[in-house]
Amino acid sequence: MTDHRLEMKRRTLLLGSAAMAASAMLPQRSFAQGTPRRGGTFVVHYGAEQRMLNPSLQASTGVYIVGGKIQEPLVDLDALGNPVGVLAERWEAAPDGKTITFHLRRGVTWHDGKPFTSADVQFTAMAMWKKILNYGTTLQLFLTAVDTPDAHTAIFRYERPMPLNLLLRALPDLGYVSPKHLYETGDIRQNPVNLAPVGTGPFKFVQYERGQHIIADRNPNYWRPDAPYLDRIVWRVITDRSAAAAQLEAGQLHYSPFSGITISDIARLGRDPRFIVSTKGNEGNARTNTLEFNFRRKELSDVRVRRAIAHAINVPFFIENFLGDFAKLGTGPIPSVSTDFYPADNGPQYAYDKARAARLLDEAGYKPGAGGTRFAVRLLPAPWGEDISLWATFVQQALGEIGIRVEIVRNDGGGFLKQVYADHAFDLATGWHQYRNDPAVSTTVWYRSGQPPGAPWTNQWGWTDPEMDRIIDDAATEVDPVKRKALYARFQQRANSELPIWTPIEQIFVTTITAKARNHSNTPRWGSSTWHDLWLAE
Amino acid sequence: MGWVRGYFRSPPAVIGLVLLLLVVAMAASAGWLFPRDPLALAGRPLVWPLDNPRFWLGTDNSGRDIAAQIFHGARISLLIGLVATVIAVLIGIVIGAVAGYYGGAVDTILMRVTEAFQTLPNFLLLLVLVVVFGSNITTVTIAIGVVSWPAPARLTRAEFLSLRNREFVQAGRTLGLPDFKLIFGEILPNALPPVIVYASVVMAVAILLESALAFLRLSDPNVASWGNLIGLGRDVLRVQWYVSAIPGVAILVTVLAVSLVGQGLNDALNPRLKGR
Amino acid sequence: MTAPVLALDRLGVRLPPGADRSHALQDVSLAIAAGEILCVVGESGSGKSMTANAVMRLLPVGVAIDGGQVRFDGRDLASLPEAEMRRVRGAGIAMIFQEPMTALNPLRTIGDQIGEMFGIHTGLGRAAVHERVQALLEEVRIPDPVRAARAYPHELSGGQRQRAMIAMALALDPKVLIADEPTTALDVTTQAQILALIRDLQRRKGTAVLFITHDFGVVAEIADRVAVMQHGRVVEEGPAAEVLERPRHPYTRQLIAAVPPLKAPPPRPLSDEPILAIAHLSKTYRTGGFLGRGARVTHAVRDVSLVLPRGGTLGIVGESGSGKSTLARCIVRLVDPDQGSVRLEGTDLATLPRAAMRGQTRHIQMVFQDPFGSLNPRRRAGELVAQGPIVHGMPRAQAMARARELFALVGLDPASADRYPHEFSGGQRQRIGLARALALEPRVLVADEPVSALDVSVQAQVLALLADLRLRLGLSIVFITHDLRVAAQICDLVAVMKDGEVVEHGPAGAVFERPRHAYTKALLESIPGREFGGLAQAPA
Amino acid sequence: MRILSLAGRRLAASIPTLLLILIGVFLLLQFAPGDTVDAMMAQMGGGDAATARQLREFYGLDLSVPAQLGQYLWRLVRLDLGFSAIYGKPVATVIAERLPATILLMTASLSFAFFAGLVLGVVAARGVNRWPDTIISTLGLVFYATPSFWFGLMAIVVFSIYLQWLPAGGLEDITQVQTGIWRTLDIARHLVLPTLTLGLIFLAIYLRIMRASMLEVLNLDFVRTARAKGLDETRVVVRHVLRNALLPMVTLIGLQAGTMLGGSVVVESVFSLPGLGRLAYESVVQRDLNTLLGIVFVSALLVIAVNFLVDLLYARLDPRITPGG
Repeated sequence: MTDHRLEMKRRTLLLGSAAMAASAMLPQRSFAQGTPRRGGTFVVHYGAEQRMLNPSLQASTGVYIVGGKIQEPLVDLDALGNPVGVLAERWEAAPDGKTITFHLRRGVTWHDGKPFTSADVQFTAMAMWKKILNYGTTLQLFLTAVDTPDAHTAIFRYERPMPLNLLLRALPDLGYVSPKHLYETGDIRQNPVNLAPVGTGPFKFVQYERGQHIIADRNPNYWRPDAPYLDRIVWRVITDRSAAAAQLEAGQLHYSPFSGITISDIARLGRDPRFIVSTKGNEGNARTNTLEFNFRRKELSDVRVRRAIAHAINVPFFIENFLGDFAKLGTGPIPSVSTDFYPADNGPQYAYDKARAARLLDEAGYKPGAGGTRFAVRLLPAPWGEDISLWATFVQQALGEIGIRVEIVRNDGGGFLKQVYADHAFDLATGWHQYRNDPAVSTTVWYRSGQPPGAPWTNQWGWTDPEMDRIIDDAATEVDPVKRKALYARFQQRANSELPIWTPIEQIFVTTITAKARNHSNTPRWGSSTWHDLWLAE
Repeated sequence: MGWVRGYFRSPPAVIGLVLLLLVVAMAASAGWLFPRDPLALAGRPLVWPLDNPRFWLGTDNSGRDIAAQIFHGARISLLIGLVATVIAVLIGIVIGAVAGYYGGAVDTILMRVTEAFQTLPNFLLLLVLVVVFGSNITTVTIAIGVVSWPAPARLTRAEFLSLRNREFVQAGRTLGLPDFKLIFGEILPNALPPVIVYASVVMAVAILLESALAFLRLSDPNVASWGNLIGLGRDVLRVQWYVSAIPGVAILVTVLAVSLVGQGLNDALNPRLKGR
Repeated sequence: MTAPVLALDRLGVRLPPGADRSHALQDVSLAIAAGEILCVVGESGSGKSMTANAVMRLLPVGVAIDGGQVRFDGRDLASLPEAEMRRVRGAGIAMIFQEPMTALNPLRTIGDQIGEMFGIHTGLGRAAVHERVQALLEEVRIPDPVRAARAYPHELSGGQRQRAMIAMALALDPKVLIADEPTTALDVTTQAQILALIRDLQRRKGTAVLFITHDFGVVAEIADRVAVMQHGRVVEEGPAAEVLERPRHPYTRQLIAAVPPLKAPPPRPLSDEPILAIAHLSKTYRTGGFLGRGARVTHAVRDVSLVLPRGGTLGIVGESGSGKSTLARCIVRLVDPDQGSVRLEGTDLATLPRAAMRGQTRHIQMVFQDPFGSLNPRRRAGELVAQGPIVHGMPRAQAMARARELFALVGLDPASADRYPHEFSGGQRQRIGLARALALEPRVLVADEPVSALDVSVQAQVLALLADLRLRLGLSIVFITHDLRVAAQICDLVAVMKDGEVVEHGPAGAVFERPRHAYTKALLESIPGREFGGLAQAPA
Repeated sequence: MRILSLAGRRLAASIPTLLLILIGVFLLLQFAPGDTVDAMMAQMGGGDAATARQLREFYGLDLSVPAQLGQYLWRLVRLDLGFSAIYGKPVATVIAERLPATILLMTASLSFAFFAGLVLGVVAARGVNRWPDTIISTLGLVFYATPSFWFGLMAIVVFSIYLQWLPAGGLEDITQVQTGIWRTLDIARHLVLPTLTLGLIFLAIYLRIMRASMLEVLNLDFVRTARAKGLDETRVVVRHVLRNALLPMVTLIGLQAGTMLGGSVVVESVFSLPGLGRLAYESVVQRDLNTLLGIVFVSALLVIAVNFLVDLLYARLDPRITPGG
């Protein structure tokens, strides 16, 4: 038995990329109908405590799940994924793309009663988005000023043209507004309001018991008439995933966001009529698993070796047997859910072909030596995410079969970031690449050269490609949407052919929620949205 | 050697020895029964035990044969237990002997250091050591050894304090024996038996510490240790509980065997404790 | 002979399999009448303590009575059910033990433990019990009985604790009192007071006393009748005077002969050239306290000056705590004296630095008291003796050969050189200790209570060996002991120590016949059975 | 008065130990790859080099190691434990929030282990070499050999999911607001499984020590005297043996305090209890040196306090021990 006989009993091997839509269409359950029931407490699983809860200072799902209900962004996405006004009612952009005007909603008040005005937007944009907010600093790099001719108009002035659809796609995540009158004095980072956020949203912050729970109650004078329906939301801190699944079943939790429980629990609760388990409502948070190559290792700087490695790993088998129904074959840095930018032709793909992999490695001059080993590499997996450690083990096993001995080196969060993105002390690394609705927000930075060492999730592979840099810079300032999409198509094809990073798997977060919930998962980033229309049936 | 007969007269001690030999046999036969690398992909993940004839104990969530990992894991866990115990006992004996024999200022300083190690929760110190020096198998084993030396040190010091003034040591001194001959020639052979018996406790704790580290995903992933298997099985605990249960039982049996043998030795060496 | 209160009739006690002999007691028949003291005497292992335990039915696990009767109060205690037996213990027959230090519960007051007797056997109220306890403590003449009742065992001296034990035993006026070597662990002066107390209480209350001892002096002092036991059998029994003066059984004769008399033999000629001169030696211990304040200071040795003539034996006698052991350890520099000098043929050992001292140790060697503690259990006997010479540079083979010669010299079979210490008897081990000391051909031998832990017959043999070696090798010996009889027989000069000071010293005969210091007189007075001692002529 | 002098002396004696630990851990953690800013960026999911540099200045990480150590010790002398990077609050408040859960868990597990161990030890010693002894001793070893987290996870599966008797985790149920007795009962219900899990290993240890200590004391002379006084076996054990046999058990509490806090790291993460154990683990992973050292400082004080109580208890139990000694 030269090669281990793989067990193919249950499913035929899906050679092509499984259509994402197909796997998402699970048996329909009642999503939104019947008259809304007022009141009740909605309990949320809160997996990792953050250092702050204000989404205009820290852009991460861990903050949105709480802060997103208390503070609101200028613009959010509607059910179909198109921008819809929240704190901004209308907006228009000048033809040269250098000025974009927002007309703000009237009659909106902060939770402490003060009125919401354009001064708040000006202060948040200039002091927070531009200086502190991660990814906001790059997005608003060329923002020079925000003019406030009256209390309900904010005019954004840019030094270089800002494509409207890029800004509108970015603002749902990077456009939350904070109260100026609470932040204008003292150091923003140490402001106690960060852990007791004040916003305009449907729920008012009540209490944060470190390590235990956060509580927010219904905002009686919320600007949307007779919303929200719920009386209270409670976020319970549970770090152990199995414990969270146990408490879901014991009825102590209603909702676990962003794949908070383990893959096997997701599969199990999916078959339980008491729960709805699906990716619906997370299309705005797509991510791809990565395999990052360090060009400072001679072997990995040769594109044939990188392609051989890609061919040597049976990704469809891994997805079908390890990740279950909520992952699909990755086709490049831009995921298929990004309807605006997903190109028709993605460039070269790397199907599982062990023989070809071996041939490529021989061609590159790395023949198998003693014990069949061609060379050895150190693989650093990111410590978060069950799928990442399974994928790392699978890579170790697969590459072992074609003579590349892989040693997995474990680190905790801080250690991983420092070793990979600052010290470059890795050969292969693997983790998540988050796609945020527009390639310019947090995707092209993985390929653009000239990133300062120490900046995580950026091009630290020791790879500079002038052609790729040019495509990225042009696309970033191209105002015409059609031309911009074409540029990103060439970006996707070049990324797949040069393969500095391989993006073999595309996943969306999975939501596990009680079947009693209504009006849930009704926008692409529902987990982060305000839940003003959410209610619980009997 | 009268105590050998004494040892075999107590049933728990014999059961312990049999279990220990079983685990050692598993470790020895691992290479022969499961030639392939235990961490290699063997089949579909999460196959139930006895569900597929090729995997008696099923596969874990990385598609690896659990039976292979249990057999190879026996070798790792015994190795970690043994090496860590040797490190801890060696450091313990040296510090305990010097503190116990010389007393005075030397004793106070060394005891302050031992107290420092015991006041600081040992698992916390182990965490810091593993995070700092990386979690490959050698650093983990050394860290466990370095963390568990205070207890054997205290025991050796107590033995030395009581033996130091015994008449045969004073006789040695009047004969003109130098200090190191007195320590290693005269006192140590008599101080060793209780320390050796206590080594079984240190070994049991070492194996449990490694599995706790693996549970927090801080152990060496390139090694088929039982702790890693339990850590891995934690994610599928609700349905495929056997992935964590089987290695848990393996650890339980090994630690039980080591403790029973240790207790058997202890009772055989000082029969008075058995109430005779 | 009035009707016996307690009578043992052919009592047998079986030992568990694997013991060195099948029966601890065989056909033991004894009887004690009221108001009479029966002394049961014998060496260790003779079964005397087992007899007491058998009567009280407090035998260790695996040991049981397998024959004979124990008649008391018209009933056979051997076959009494446990509940009945418990009512007899303490009320009918009471018992006191040898080790006063450990025989009382350290965590409870004396009054409470004595009061417990009344709690078990009578229904008396707390106040009545308190009163009875005070009366008992006065009866046993404990100083300051009120404070003693509230005191914990560790706050009383050995003698006071034994008095408390006696008070506890006599609480319910038992018909029989069993005393298992009650004074062995006490100093000779305290022993005398306790013996007098038992005698007095027994006469006043008419209790029958079964007194177990190995010390013939005590037997001579208080016994009405005597029973001699060997290997679990009674070999001789009869009135005290008859058994002691005209012993019939050879074993009894041999035992009595081994007891050294108090009268010193004629003095030996001594050379006037001193081999060892101790001048103004002092040593104080400072224990406990914090940074020098509040420390407890004990002056172990205070300004001692003595001279050991060449070839002579200087005896140092005194009770425990008198400082005689510390003096010995200062001479051998196991302990560093605070001031004073110890001149061995010119060189002052007291002030030598430690490294130089190690070179000098070969000239002065020490023999220790505890046969079980003084030999390293993990080394072979031959190796122990050869260790000294090997350290001082003698090649191993030659040292081992020398060791075999020394085995013969001290009367041991040279072939046993490669056996381990636990395979030898107490007497044989002391001979090995002696061989070890002699291996370095020392000029002076310091013997710290070398025979105190041995049975009297074995003691006699070792003393005879010492005297013989003294002549053959011209040894000068410093001999430390608390037993004045031993000192009288073996020492040429004697120094009496009390609280760290030498109160009197001089030739043995003079000190023992015409003691000058009050303390020496009191010491000699309190030796039990002073006139009694030895039939055959004492060794030369 | 003598208690204060004893406390004073014990505290003074442990100051050097405390300093030794703090400096040791401080230097050790300097070698760990990455610092608290890396950990923060890992958690935030983003961050550019500029903000990283700013944050490092803010947390004083740009100073040299000796300077940082000097600064920390200078603040420590004024009992200021510094600022927690993770929680943006003074370390003292963070620890104060987490202390009750840990103290509750430790006292519950310690008392459960001590008393159950004591009772089982006595029963085993009384029936030595017969079936009660063998069963209890082997059961003790089985508890000792069970990995605590494994027992915890299995207990959750059985008791909270399958039987639904006990909550699966957390310190209290905050969906309904309760006060007074109901809240205590609720917290007690939440603590049953964690106490069982943490206490089990220590139960095995106390059981073995108690059995050995009982057998030792039963052979002493004063027990024979007690029997000679006509006491029956049960009264001998209760009035004489028990108290003497307790002495080694009491000393053990002092030694165990440190290891128990270590054990709580795992138990608190399995049962998601907001205690110092898990806070310590998080501060190691987040490289939050101030919080970690604060926890080490507080846990050292906790262990010293427990040892002080043990000394008091020992002095009360054993009259031979004078406070000076």
